[in-house]
Amino acid sequence: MFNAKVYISLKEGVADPQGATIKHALDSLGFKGVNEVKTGKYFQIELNIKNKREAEKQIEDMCKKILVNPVIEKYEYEIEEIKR
Amino acid sequence: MFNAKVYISLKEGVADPQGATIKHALDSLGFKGVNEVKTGKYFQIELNIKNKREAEKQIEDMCKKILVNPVIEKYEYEIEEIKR
Amino acid sequence: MREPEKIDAEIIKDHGLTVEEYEKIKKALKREPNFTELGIFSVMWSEHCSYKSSKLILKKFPTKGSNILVEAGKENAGVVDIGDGLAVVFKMESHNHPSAIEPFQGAATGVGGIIRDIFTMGARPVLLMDSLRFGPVSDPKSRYLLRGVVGGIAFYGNCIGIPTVGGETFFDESYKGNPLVNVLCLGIVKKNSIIKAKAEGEGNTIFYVGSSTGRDGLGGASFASRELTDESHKDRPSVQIGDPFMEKLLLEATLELIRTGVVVGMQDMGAAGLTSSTVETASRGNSGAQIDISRVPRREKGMIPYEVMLSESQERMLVVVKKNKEEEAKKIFKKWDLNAVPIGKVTSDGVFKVKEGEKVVASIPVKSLTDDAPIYLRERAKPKYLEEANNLDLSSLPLPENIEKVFVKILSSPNISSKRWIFEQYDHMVGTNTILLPGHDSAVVRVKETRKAIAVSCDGNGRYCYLDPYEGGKIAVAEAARNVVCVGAKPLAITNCLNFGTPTDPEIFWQFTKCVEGIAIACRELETPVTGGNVSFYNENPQGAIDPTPIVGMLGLINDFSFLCTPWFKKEGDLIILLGNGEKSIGGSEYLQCIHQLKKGRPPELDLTTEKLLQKTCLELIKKGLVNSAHDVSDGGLAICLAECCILNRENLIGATINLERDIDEREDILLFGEVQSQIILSCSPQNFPYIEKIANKNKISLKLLGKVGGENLIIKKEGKVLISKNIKEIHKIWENSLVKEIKI
Amino acid sequence: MKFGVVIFPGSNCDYDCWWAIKQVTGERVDFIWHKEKNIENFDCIVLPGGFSYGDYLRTGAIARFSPVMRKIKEFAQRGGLVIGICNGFQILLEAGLLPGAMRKNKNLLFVCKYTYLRVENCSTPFTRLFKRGQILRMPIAHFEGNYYTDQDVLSKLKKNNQIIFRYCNRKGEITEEDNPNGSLEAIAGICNKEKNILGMMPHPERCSEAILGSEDGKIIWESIVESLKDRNRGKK
Ligand SMILES: Nc1ncnc2c1ncn2[C@@H]1O[C@H](COP(=O)(O)OP(=O)(O)O)[C@@H](O)[C@H]1O
Ligand SMILES: [Mg+2]
Repeated sequence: MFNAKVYISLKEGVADPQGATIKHALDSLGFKGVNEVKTGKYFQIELNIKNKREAEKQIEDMCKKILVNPVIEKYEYEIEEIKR
Repeated sequence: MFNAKVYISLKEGVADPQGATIKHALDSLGFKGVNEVKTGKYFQIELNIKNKREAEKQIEDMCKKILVNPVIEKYEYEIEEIKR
Repeated sequence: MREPEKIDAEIIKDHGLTVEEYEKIKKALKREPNFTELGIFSVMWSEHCSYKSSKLILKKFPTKGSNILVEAGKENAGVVDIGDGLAVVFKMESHNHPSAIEPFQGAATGVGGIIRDIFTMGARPVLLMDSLRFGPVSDPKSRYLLRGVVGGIAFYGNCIGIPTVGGETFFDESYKGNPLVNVLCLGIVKKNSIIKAKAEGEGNTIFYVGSSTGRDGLGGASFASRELTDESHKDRPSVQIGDPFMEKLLLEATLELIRTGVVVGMQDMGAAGLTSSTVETASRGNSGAQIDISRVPRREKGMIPYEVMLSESQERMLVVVKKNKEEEAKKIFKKWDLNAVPIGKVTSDGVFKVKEGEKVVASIPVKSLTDDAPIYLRERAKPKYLEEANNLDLSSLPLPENIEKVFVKILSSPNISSKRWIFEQYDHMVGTNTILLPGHDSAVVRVKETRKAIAVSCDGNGRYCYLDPYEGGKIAVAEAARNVVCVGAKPLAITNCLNFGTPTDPEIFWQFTKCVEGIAIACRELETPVTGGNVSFYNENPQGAIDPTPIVGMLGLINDFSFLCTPWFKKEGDLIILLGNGEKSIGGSEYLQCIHQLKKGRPPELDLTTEKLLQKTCLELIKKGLVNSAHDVSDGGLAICLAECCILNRENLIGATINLERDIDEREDILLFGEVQSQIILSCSPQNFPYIEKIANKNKISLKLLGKVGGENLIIKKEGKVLISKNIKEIHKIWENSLVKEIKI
Repeated sequence: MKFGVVIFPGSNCDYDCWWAIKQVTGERVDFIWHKEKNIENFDCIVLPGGFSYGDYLRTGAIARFSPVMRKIKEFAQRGGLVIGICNGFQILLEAGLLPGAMRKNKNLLFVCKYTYLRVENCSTPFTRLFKRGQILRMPIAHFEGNYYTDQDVLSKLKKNNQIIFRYCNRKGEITEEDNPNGSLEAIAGICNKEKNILGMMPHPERCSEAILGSEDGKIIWESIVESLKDRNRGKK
């Protein structure tokens, strides 16, 4: 079994109003030195698959096919084996 | 300068209807062996701070104060120094 | 969770049961209960499910009427005949405590719950309304709650596609930390396809439909039956998450299923989930029920029977299907991708039997959980604060130096200014029936394929009820009725949500009783029976109880929507008329609170006979097409009402000149901002005035000519002396932007 | 002539579209379940608003895999008329039938209100009865209507006259303030190069009857009927 962590964020150049709003809120709460906040999504996917290669292929596929909108988003992931 | 990656996910036992719907979609697209999908949020925060300890304290504080809804969410983060 | 070895005094107390109640349980079972049974009794006998403190008092409500098809209490919501073979199902419910802990999800799941109550009766929900109370907007925690609650309502209502067409929002110190979130849902059903929440017919199959069961909301019913304390955040794991998408599927599947005729009865799994839905349907059907919980779909591992029975996971329903028709039902649920599992049968022995596989985990006589639940008449005592609070010495109140400044201040009070920031977050047009958009006296929704329209208004004034719960209760009904009358609808019936502090406190229970009596008498006089509602006790924060806050949801009917009347002035040269002549009071007024920071005095008096005549007159004038606008005088008094008449139509702001001739002795502040009952501002073309006068005279309702519509200013004069003269664009800007500004801080 | 309104799980403007088209055109309108594979007999397909699959993941991201979508692609390739409204527009974007993507509204809130629109192109089958530059009053209701695409695509959209509606003020001027969601260049609706697929965030079905406060949406349905009539005449 594997656990995949998928991180999706906005591509460079795509405005992130939510990030800007959070930055603004942090500033006004008195947090110093916040240069930028970027928002994104985080998925954890548990896969009942024996082989790490295979798991990677699946996750890559999922990202390409459905999890990510390539017009505005980019992604990264990590895959770890879970031992029960 | 530091870059913090903050991962927010739902606490154990909190229902995740969005995750359940995505799992269902993956199943019907023919992805095999998906046990569970959990959804969460992902923030990248760039801090103009000299000291790692200080940066960690700031991020911990931000999570507690604004980024995380402690009633239903939990969080983790990583902090890396960025060299320019 | 692990099952305790033995039930001891501690455990009984934790379940909110008294020693006497525990004895009563033993008597009903003729033995000691096991842990699962104790849990079942505790939720069924909780205030939330059993209404043990309120039941006797609620009997004071009139519930019968010629068009009432299902009376209060008999089903999950009341049903009112509106002709054309159609009926309206409507109800209001609170989700105060969950919203205090987690405002977004608390409010969202509150919306989900009330919608299920409506469609499980076979009605298609056509509108939502929300009645909200928060601490002062200046308080950051209250703003956080406001944002969360509004966001949650929007999230759920928008996604499921039922328009939130109106509501009300009020800010007051007493709601700090204990916000009120009351949501009304209204649906329309063909008279002959109303579904009952009944399990009857031995051998019929009990289906579990919808989301799987987790540990969320465990003990929610008993949680709602307790005060909020600083420790309440520790109850966190019980937070429920709303899934409006699942509910949309449930809604469509359910309505499709009903059309096949295989449904015997149906109930939503709301408070006390699987337990209350099975027990209550069996009780209404005078039946028993046997279920096997090993078949219940679960989201979490290792749940014990106690947890399965008490879970309040959202978006689940119980459906009783005719035997041998199970496959037909399954097919429809499958089409909508829904879990639908037969978990048991209706029986005839009057026993609620729960098995897990072969093992019996609970066996309880149904009626002992419902009809035989404890009922109390709580102690009552007139509150000590009243004498001091009712005593307002006018002479000690300085007259404002600049009355126009006072006007601007009241206009920008969060309680008076525009709620656009709220209602624009709600999809209020989906369904394409909303013919009067939010922001007016009532919400109006047409009924497709007929000429009819439904008007609904939610009202309740906690300040008035604090100062005089009986008058406050009366006023809630009268004001709600007046609001539907102003759009041209005839008031038919009410639902309500009664929000109070802790019922075992004699002063709170006195407030509760008086409010109910006030509502009851007003409903009798105005012939608008009570079709149902909800009681929410234990609304307290560490500083004390909230102001007593009964909210009334009034249903009105317009037979031909081409006679819809709107509140704003329309034409240059139209005459402005004041219909009705109540006694003004600044007791409990927005003016007194906003300018003098006082919650004192007596609320305006309401004479129900006059009120009834006033409403009759107004309706007659609208139906005869004699008036161009109608708007009732309420919070903020005459000056605010006139300002609203000038600016409520953003696309066409229009001024007015008013000359107040009489009331010479009255103080200017009372004259302009004193609040009053039984008054409506009308506008009409000059040639209609004589006819209007005639009708008012016939009905013995006083009528005063106040002035004329037109110009770019609102000018209010008293005997020629200008009190207020302000550009309407400016007035509009102040009124429109004040709340947003405060929220965005 | 036959209109088809697709029902995805979570669609909630399906019945509203059905009702409006029926009221305005009197033509036949049928519902199409999202698993349907046969859409041969339709002349115009409507993807209605709502929250298909709850908008979970992203708006339109899951609905685009519904079996009917492949058929709709073929239908459009044959020149059939397809109109996506609100969530329907979002699905068309996710499905790649129209270019670009939607982001959250600039104020991060759901917004439901009347807006003004300027008709930028009236030589499409959906807008032929409008006048160029005509100003319409039409409601919006969405959380993610903040249209985005890169400069490359944007210049193509402009070059091919694919921008159909822009948000504006009462006088028809394009201003920051009157752009309700932050859309690139105030874009409210676009079509494909061939002009037979239209996506728009505002809801014409919500303003197709006088009783609802505006009848500007009516003209879209009437334009479609005109176009289809022409086309059928051509066939004969
Ligand atoms: N929470 C809310 N949700 C939706 N609409 C609201 C809300 N609060 C206020 N409104 C809108 O603002 C209008 C004005 O409210 P209110 O001052 O209570 O009216 P009235 O005094 O005539 O009862 C309401 O009719 C309603 O349409
Ligand atoms: Mg009113």
